[in-house]
Amino acid sequence: APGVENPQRAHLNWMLHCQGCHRPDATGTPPGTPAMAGDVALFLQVEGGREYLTRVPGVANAALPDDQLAELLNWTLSTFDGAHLPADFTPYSAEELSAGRKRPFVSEATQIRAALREKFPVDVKTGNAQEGSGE
Amino acid sequence: MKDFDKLSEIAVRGLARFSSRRGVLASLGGLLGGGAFFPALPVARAQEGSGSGYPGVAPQSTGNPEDPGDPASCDYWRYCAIDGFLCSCCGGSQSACPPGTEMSPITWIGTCTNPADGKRYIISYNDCCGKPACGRCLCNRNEGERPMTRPQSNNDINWCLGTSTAAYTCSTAVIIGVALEQ
Amino acid sequence: MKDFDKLSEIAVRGLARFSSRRGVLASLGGLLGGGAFFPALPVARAQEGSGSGYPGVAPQSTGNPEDPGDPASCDYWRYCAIDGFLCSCCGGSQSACPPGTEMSPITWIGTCTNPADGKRYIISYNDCCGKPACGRCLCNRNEGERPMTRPQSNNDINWCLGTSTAAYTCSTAVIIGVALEQ
Amino acid sequence: MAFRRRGRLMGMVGAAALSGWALAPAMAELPIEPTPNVLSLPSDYPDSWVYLVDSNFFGIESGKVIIADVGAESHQMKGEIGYAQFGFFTQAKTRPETYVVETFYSRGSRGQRTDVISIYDNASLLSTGEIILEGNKRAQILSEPGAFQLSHDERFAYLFYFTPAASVGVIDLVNRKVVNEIDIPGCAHAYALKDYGFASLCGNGSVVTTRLDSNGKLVSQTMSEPFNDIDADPMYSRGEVINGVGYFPTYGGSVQPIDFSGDTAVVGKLWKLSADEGDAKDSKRLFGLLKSKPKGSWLPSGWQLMTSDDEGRLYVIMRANATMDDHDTGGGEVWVFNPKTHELVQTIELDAESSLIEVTHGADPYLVALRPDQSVDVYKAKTGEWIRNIGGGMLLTSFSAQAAN
Amino acid sequence: MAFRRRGRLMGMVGAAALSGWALAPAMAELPIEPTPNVLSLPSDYPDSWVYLVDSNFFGIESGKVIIADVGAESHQMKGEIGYAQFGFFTQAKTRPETYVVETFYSRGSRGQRTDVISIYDNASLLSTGEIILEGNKRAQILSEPGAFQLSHDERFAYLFYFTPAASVGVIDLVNRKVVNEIDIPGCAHAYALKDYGFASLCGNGSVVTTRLDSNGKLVSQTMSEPFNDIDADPMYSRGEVINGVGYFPTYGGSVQPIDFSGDTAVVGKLWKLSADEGDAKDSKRLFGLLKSKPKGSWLPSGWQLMTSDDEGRLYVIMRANATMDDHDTGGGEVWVFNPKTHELVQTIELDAESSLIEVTHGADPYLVALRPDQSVDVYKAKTGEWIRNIGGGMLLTSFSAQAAN
Repeated sequence: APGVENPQRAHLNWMLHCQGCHRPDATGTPPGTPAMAGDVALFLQVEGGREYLTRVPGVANAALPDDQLAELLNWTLSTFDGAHLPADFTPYSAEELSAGRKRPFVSEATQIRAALREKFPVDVKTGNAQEGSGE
Repeated sequence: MKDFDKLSEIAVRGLARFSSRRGVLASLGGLLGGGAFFPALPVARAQEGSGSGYPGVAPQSTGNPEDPGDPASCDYWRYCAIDGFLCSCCGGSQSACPPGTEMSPITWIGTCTNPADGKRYIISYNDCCGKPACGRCLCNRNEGERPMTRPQSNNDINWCLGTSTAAYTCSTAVIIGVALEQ
Repeated sequence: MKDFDKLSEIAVRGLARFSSRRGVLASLGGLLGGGAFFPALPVARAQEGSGSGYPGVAPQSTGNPEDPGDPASCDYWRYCAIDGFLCSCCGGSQSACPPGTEMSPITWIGTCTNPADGKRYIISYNDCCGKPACGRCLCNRNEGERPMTRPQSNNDINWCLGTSTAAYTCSTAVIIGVALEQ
Repeated sequence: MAFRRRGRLMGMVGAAALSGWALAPAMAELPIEPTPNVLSLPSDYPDSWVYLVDSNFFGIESGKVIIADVGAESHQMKGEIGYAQFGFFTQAKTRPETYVVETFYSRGSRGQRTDVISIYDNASLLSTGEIILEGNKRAQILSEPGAFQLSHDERFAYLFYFTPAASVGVIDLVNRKVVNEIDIPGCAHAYALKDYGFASLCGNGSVVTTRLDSNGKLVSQTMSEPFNDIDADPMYSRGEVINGVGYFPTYGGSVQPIDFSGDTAVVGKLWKLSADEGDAKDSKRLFGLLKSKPKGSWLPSGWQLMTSDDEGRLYVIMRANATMDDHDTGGGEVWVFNPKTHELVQTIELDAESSLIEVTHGADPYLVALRPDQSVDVYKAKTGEWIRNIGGGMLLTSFSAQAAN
Repeated sequence: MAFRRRGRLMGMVGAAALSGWALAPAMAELPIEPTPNVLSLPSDYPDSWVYLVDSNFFGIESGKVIIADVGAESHQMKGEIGYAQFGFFTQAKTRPETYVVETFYSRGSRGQRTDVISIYDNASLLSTGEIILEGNKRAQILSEPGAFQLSHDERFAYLFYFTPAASVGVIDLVNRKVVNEIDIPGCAHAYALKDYGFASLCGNGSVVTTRLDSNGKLVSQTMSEPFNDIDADPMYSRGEVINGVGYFPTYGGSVQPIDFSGDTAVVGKLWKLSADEGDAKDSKRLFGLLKSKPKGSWLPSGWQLMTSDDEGRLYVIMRANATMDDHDTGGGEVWVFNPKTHELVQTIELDAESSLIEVTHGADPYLVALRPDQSVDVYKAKTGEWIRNIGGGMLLTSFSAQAAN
């Protein structure tokens, strides 16, 4: 997968840092912990979405170095929503994560998410329109 | 004070594995009416291999030499950061919930070292939910446990989340992967 | 079997007054995890006047020499047929309910002899209701107690009847009269 | 053991293993385990299984019924179901179901009261339904066998109500609804009779028979002559039913049989729980365990102080140097009688005094005896041999147990 | 004693008394006692009173908060209120009220869930109302101080929600309704700030300030720089607030102050819990109890491991030979610090290891320490003198205590 140097490591980091709350298959517990499976890559298709994914608290606060965090985010996008991954997807870099996680969202994450999701393509937006802030 | 000591510190075989390395739950003598325990007593017994360490709880085995130890003992390797009643003692197993409960899909995750192969396994501490608290084999270990600010590494939360009721029954320790060498 | 004895019968200061003359509740060691009690131990202590007989429960006095004994002890004369947690140990007294509970107006009645005057007093065992079970000073004595077929003389009923909730908290022993000489 | 094992493995892979787990990947890893993973039980429980009922006086809202395999060497606890606020428990034979009569408040120990019969499936231990008991009349007492019984065909349950007015609820378990309430003023309990009806024990020392039709409607109610002097030698209100006959001990050490196998309760002849009759019939002492007892000093004592085995023997907890006020205390021996011949066929010395015994079903049954610490000792019933102790905080305050059907 | 007393009385009435109680009527009888009779408490509790909070893990539906006078020679238990299913407890200063956050199911441990804040009157201990928490989001965790706090004017309560999404409920206690819910993703708890607002501790080692207006609406949310390395030396999420400053121990033995007294949480300078600084200032050792400690082997440990007295001293449970994985275990000594000068002013050797301490209000306060058997030992805080033990089955599994205001 693009930007995933070590898929095994990425999966283990998913287990250790994400799946407890997001569940092993990234279906989450909406609305507080929204599902990522099947739509998380759509954030890459809307303006601001790419940055949002570097600043959302679950990503920003993860106890991982920047490079492993970038790998984990890339792995998450291709593993749980590969179908929506843009053909020209540029994998996240350590530097990009380092910049984003320095400015984590807090409660505004919910509103920002909702605004971004408004811009999602209509067919998927209506199919999975849960709002939440956890991530 | 001396008299008090005499009265209060008559030893009793304990509720849990009271290792001095164990956490706040392990310090629960839980003796109604004021019995006291000596931390050394049950620990010594378990180390001598004389049982699970819980009086009245029979030792168990996985049957697999690669998964050594007694799943009915707080010493069992997978329980390195568990906090609660061991499902193994409650009608479940180290990786399965007792009949009639629901296994929480939302958990906290830790890593423990298997003494048989020396590998660090990723352990999901799934709580079992929906029946009264089991009451057997209270065990608390905190290896690598972190504060509430990092919930995914915290065992002081009732992890009966995403289940039809949040009533806590007991805790499992499920292998979900093997950690990478570092 | 010998080993088992050694492990299980290490003495513990007990939950209740475990006189050999006491009933089924008195036999509740109630020690989570399998502690055992020796009936003789707390009894001996109480007889030596060293306390209420309940470890961690301070002795009380009515202040009236005509009403002798310790209302926080299962030995207290009025408790000759009580069954439950003593309200004296729970924020109430031998004749009053703890704050926030409701005294049941429906009770069972027995008679006990006051050792100070030798008279047989009629005792109403009013239960106090509406808070969680107190858990302190579990006491069961059955002098003159009769089967469920004669409920007015039976202490195995939750007498929280006629109250806004039937949840049992603790039991009192209220003087409501003096029995006629026989 | 874990470390011994490790040592052996390291030996096998040779000296290189001493450098630690760097070489471990060469060995097979433990497999990833599936979630969710919830165990289930057979619908028909083996003979060695017992329901251990915990009232939990230290958290009365939080009682439980534990299902235990007392014959197993490990994993004895098989599961549990709830049992709130002075519950009653019984099991069906003809359906894979158990029933718990329990009480809930909307706010724990306050608020709105709801009485229900909770119905559980044997295999899943899930609640498969409930019957709400309107009026909140059910008796809240320490569990006694007569307080909650099933009709012989298991269509009806008979449930003792006490408000303190005494009555019996008739509950249709097939259609899961309350169908009648029969007053039994001055009496208690409902021992199932033949077809539809029940017997209640009364404060005047008599027994009342209530006959019902197939809709649970009252057909007749008849009272026997008083036969028990409740002042002088009261009969326990807890009896053990063997082949339709209830055996009720008295505080003074006799047994009062009452035949419940017909349409009307028939009072039998009182007999004495003593070694005397047995002494006359040495040939019937099956297990060689009988000892000579000091006469007059042993009395029945305990809460669930009687039980029976499939061969119809009656087990009674006996207390040495007892008085009548010790009736609920428990004792250090179990005496086993042939209730037809009244002879003492066996005595079992308990490892600890007990107030609760139960014997499992089967040809070589187990005797379960509650210890004061609320763990249970398991004996071979036929020999009195102590087998094991099961505890570990499983029970907090237990007053009843039932062998699984 | 009763019988000795009787003997003396008999002596007084002379030899005729030997014939028994036939002569007794000549003496005054004990009076008939009134029913119903229910005690009440003062609205303002004395300084020596403490709330002892029992989670009761052996019956989680049946927890309770016990009100105890730890300074009394007898009658220490004054009363109790319910505390169901991983509750939280706090008390008001400006109203004679206490609050319990608790969870109920319609069928004990199953059925419909209801989360409420139960409100109790100090004097009657009766429930005077409740606030239903829709959505059932409240965190069910072992009680931590930041999980349930009141605003300084006690108008609002701040309550930690965890589903596992993290947020804070803002509850208007005057109008008894929930007025807002503020997301705090990746963070936990709500330590009250000046006026309206709260601080939360975050998973990246920072603290977030949430400011509210007088209607409980969000004004702003700001995050500090990360200051705590949760991997290397995590700060406990349990802090003790003294004069508006929260003191948070770290697993590795330091203290991180965070000033909550203003509108924004201000992170202070980390200092070490050690005897070293105190050693340099012998003149300030007030009670002569200080001993030289083996350096590096003592770490803070316990659940409620910190408390303070009215003079602002900070009490910390310390464990010998501890590692960071012992953080929740408890320890055998209490070290008392001046949190401004960081000097160790006193050490108290406990009679038994403890995981929970609390100090009462007043000039000569009591130190309460939970024993492993769940009874509490009471010491004079200023001298470390052991005074008494209070137990008897009062607590089953306790994780918090609060001195009465």
